[in-house]
Amino acid sequence: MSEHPHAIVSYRTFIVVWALLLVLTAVTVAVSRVHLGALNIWAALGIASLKSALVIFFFMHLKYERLLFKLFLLLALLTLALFIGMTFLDVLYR
Amino acid sequence: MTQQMTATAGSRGFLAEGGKYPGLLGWIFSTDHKRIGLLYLFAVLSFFLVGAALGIIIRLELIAPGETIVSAQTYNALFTVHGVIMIFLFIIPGIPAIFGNIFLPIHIGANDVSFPRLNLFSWWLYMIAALIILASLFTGGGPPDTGWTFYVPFSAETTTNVPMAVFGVFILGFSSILTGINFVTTVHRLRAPGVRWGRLTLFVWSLYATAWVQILATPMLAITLVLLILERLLGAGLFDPASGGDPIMFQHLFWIYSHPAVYIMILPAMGIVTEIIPVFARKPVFGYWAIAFSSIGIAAAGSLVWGHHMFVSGMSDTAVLIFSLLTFIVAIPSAIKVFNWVATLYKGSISLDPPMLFALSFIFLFCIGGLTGLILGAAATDVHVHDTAFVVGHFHYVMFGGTGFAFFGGLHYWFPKICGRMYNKRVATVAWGIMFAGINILYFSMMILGLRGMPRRYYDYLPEYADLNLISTIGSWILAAGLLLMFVNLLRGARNGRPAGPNPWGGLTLEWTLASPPPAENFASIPVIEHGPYDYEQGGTPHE
Amino acid sequence: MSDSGHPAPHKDYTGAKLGMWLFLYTEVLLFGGLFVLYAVYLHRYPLEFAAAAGQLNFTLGAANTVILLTGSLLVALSVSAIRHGSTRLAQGLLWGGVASGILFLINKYLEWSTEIGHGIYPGSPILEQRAQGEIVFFGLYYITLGLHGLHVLIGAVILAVVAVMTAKGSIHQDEFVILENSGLYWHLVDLVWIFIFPLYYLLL
Amino acid sequence: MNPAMTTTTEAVDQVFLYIFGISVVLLLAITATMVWFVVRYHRTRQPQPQASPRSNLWLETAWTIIPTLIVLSMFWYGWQGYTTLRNVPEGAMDVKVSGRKWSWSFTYPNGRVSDILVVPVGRAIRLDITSEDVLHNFFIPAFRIKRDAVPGMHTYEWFVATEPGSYDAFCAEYCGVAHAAMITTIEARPEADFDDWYQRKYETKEEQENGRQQLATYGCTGCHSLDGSKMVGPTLLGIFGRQVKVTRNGQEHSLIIDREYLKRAIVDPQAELTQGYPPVMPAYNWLTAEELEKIVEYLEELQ
Ligand code: HEA
Ligand code: HEA
Ligand code: HEC
Ligand code: CUA
Ligand SMILES: [Cu+2]
Repeated sequence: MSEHPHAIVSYRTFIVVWALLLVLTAVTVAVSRVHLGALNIWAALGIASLKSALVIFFFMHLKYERLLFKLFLLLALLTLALFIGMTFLDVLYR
Repeated sequence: MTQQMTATAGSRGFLAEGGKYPGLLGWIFSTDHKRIGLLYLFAVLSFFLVGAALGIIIRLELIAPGETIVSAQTYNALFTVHGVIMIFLFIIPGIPAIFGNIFLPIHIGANDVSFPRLNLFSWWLYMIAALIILASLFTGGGPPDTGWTFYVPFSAETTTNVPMAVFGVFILGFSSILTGINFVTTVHRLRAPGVRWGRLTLFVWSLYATAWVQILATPMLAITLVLLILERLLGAGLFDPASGGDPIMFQHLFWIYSHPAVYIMILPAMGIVTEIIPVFARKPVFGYWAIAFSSIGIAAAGSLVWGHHMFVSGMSDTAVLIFSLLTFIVAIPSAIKVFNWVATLYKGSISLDPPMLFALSFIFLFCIGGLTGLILGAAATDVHVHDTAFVVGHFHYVMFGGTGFAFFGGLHYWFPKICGRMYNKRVATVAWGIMFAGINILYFSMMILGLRGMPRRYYDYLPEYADLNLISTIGSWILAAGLLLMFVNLLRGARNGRPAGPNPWGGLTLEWTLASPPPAENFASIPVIEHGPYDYEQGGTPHE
Repeated sequence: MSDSGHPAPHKDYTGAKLGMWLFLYTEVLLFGGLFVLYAVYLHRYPLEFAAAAGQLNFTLGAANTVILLTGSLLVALSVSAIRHGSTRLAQGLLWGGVASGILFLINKYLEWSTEIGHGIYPGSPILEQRAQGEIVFFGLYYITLGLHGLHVLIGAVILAVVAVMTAKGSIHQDEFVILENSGLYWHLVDLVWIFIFPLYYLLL
Repeated sequence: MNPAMTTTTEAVDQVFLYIFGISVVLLLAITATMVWFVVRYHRTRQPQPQASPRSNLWLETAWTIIPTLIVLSMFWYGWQGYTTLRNVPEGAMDVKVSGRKWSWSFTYPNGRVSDILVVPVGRAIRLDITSEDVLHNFFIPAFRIKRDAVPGMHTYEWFVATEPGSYDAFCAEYCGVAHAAMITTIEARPEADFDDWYQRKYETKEEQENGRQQLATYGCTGCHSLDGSKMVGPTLLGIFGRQVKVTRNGQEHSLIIDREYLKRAIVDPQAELTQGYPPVMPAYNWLTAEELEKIVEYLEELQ
């Protein structure tokens, strides 16, 4: 049984995404300049996550892949989150 | 089931055909999963023998208090190298890379894995890494003396050849990762028509769970080792208290991989046992889904308990609480497996051929190892037995008594399939008996020593520990004798055993529908599967 | 799951991509280890980290962000191009990606040479004088960005190879999985940087 | 000591017995069932398998729930015991423990420094542990306590000796070539004895030095360590008042070392051989009375 590769993504979509990424970069820089204390780091991470989502779903075509791929990505990220989170069980309460 | 006997019995199947080049080259450059599996078999077994020999020497040193045969420094190198070889070169690659490679594709009715070239490449990585590790013994500041755990700050200071050994292990990590990637992809993409998830053999299920652990945990080991090397070369100071680093963070990073690694070791072993028991009880395995999901459960929960190696390291008590709790959770899926195995025997027709003996003794030995694991998992008792001979006893029970015995069981189970001949069953049974006696004498005495307070990694000990150490050493000789007998018997079988025929045990999984040894291209035409791997009711009555 | 079936291995595009994605996850966790350390030490030395981060060259960092994002765009475009059958365009875009990689590395070289010039590098006598948190920060900084730089280098080489293969015609309209997978790798390099940039250059 | 206080030993042993007991039962049950099935359904008795269900929801749920409850109880009990180990009783005496390659040193509140840990019976002791180089671990099997000594960090553990006597303490974290020799002794003495040890004037560094000088010149230090570690002969550290077993012409005797014994042991070592050591010590019968006096005096101070 042969494969039917996913639809071709239009050049325009990519360029729009790229523009968005640049904008978001500008935003992070801007946000990092205003002092929000602990919030700064979370804001930075939030925006970074947004950017990576754009890259993953469009540049890397994940949006067009079958569900399985998305589940696996979730699994990998969850694992990393747990590794970091559970390490803090020690670091936070030591 | 529609399966034709490719290649008449007696023909030497993939052992003869296959391989683009003649002779040895035809092997070390073959991308046939079966040949690669055999390449792994020979490599892994040789390293096992080396590691085992080191184990024997360790025991000799411990036969009496004081310096008996080796100096303290040599002893430290001995258990370090013994540990590194046994963990990274024997037990982790062992079952997946050997039996997984040979039988996973066959079990799902495929002709090879998804990435055959990658598969060969990972064997090469394994060999290169092995050579680097061996080289580290004879070059630089001499063999590493850190213990297989490479704890900083010691590992960052010692003058021995740690960086090279660590680099070797680092490469092994990638070999292991590639195997994992290959298996996950293969199971998802190459299942023959009719091989639903509910028709996967439980061996494949266990390998699938293992593969995920290999993929998600091994990179942590890789980066940890890189950091250790850089700590030595650049003095980056990430773990050095003097420059603000935290030695305990190294332990976190190390165990984030190395605990899940113990389930990389045991899951495939459980898979083999789950294959053997129904065949020799002539019964469908009891609770297929429970066993399948418990494999996933162990892999998942097992990835979150690494802290139980650090209860007395200075880690926060909150972390002790959570990690201890999760550690006990892992015991549950293991318990489920044990109960299902036993239940499978009920009302069966049981024959005690060598593979079955190994499988049943696996259950017993793994239970001892696992139950002692509970004593280690409980915060209070771990404080007492941590880093004592009790831990050494625990992990030899699970690793040698568990994985080791399952490995030998698999060897005796698939031996006729792989080389088309049968070994001498009576001798095999005797060898098993000797090993079973030896292993218990060897390691049970260690556990008592641990409870009485003898620390591990001690080349010398107080007189009060002498008696049990002597007994333990004697046990190691018995075990060695048994192993030697087993290997000799298998070698003789391979050379001039009687032809085994395609299905000597009466198994229903796909490999038994092929000739022994299987032809180079497994299935002449991809099979269409109508029933599950353990359907002894529908399945054709097993033939002798 | 609907992914059963038995395509001949080398024709199995989905399989190939699946494998690649799995490999990328291992890369993510490889860097993940470094981010674990970063998180822990940031938590322990917030002020020192901010102080140290302030000494990094923000402009070069920002420039490299733009460069990598653009590089990613070019490679993404090249996949669409090859599938439209416009091989030459695809080639050009790939070389563009390579160029972005080289530019990035040049910047990194400039950045590091000045910093090392100031005597700030792991184990340097000057760094030893600094506050503990700063020593750790720079340790992490050099290792993380070093590892990332290595990935950029590898990625650029791969892209070059793929570009040549496209020229040779071994990659074309209906045989492009290698291009797509190399692209995936290149995007990963970008992904990692998306996190490195705020965590190391924008910490104030 | 206040009877309310559970000792660390009790806390740990209870948990151990609980888990161990259940484990033994489970192991026996599982093995017995297995063996019984193998015998009962052996192919000689059962040429063909009998039909039997492939799964049984109730059964499987049962053997999922019950083990869960068992392990949770084990966990909770284990945690309870652990909290006992972590909660130091009121009024514990605080002793600083420092590990270095490859010996331990203990610093008392009054500044007294010792190579062995002398403690009063019945009084809780809180050990504040750290390391000067690599990881070590201060482990006292008798009291079931163990904690890593981490450079740049302070960890703690506590215990109480309910019986006078001497107990072993090991280093339980691998630390290099002499890891196995990083052993010392805990001496639990009655409150009174402890106090006069604790209060007794102990030499200043340089006094100690010239004492050591002497021993070196006589060659004692060739076989006896002064830091608690074991060499050809027993350590001379804290030798005074130590309880030893000696064999005097064939019979075993147990005695507390006093000035008289010291003199005998030096002038005619072979007369009374300390158990566990080779009879290799030369007789120092050529020492003049005052030389001997000085040595013994020094040994007495060497605590
Ligand atoms: C094959 C490898 C393997 C396996 C499978 C296991 C399995 C387990 N291990 Fe083990 N372990 C090691 C290999 C392994 N271990 C190694 C190598 C070390 C030492 C590393 C080093 O420091 O060098 C170690 C160390 C180690 C420690 C740290 C000790 C210390 O240093 O202080 C702990 C602590 O919790 C632990 C716990 C467990 C537990 C709870 C399980 C559980 O998975 C066990 C589950 C199984 C059972 C529970 C038995 C079967 C079930 C039944 C009989 C049913 C009835 C049971 C109940 C109702 C509970 N192990
Ligand atoms: C799969 C893993 C595995 C296996 C199979 C073994 C097998 C053995 N190990 Fe194991 N061991 C470890 C993994 C393993 N070990 C690990 C991870 C450590 C921790 C290291 C550390 O602390 O860092 C360890 C530590 C360790 C110690 C503790 C050292 C210490 O803490 O001081 C001891 C001590 O007795 C020991 C002994 C043995 C023995 C006697 C065998 C026996 O089973 C071997 C007997 C088998 C044979 C001898 C083979 C039969 C004969 C031949 C093959 C012919 C060639 C042999 C001769 C010429 C004699 N090992
Ligand atoms: C050749 C090695 C050697 C030398 C030199 C040596 N000893 Fe000993 N010593 C031993 C041994 C072995 C023992 C234990 C066996 C015994 O009691 O004889 C011992 C026992 C002792 C004891 C009894 C200790 C006990 O716990 O019972 C004392 C006191 C002692 N030595 C003091 C000295 C003094 C003081 C000197 C130097 C003037 C000295 N030794 C020199 C080897 C030596
Ligand atoms: Cu100090 Cu081991
Ligand atoms: Cu573990």
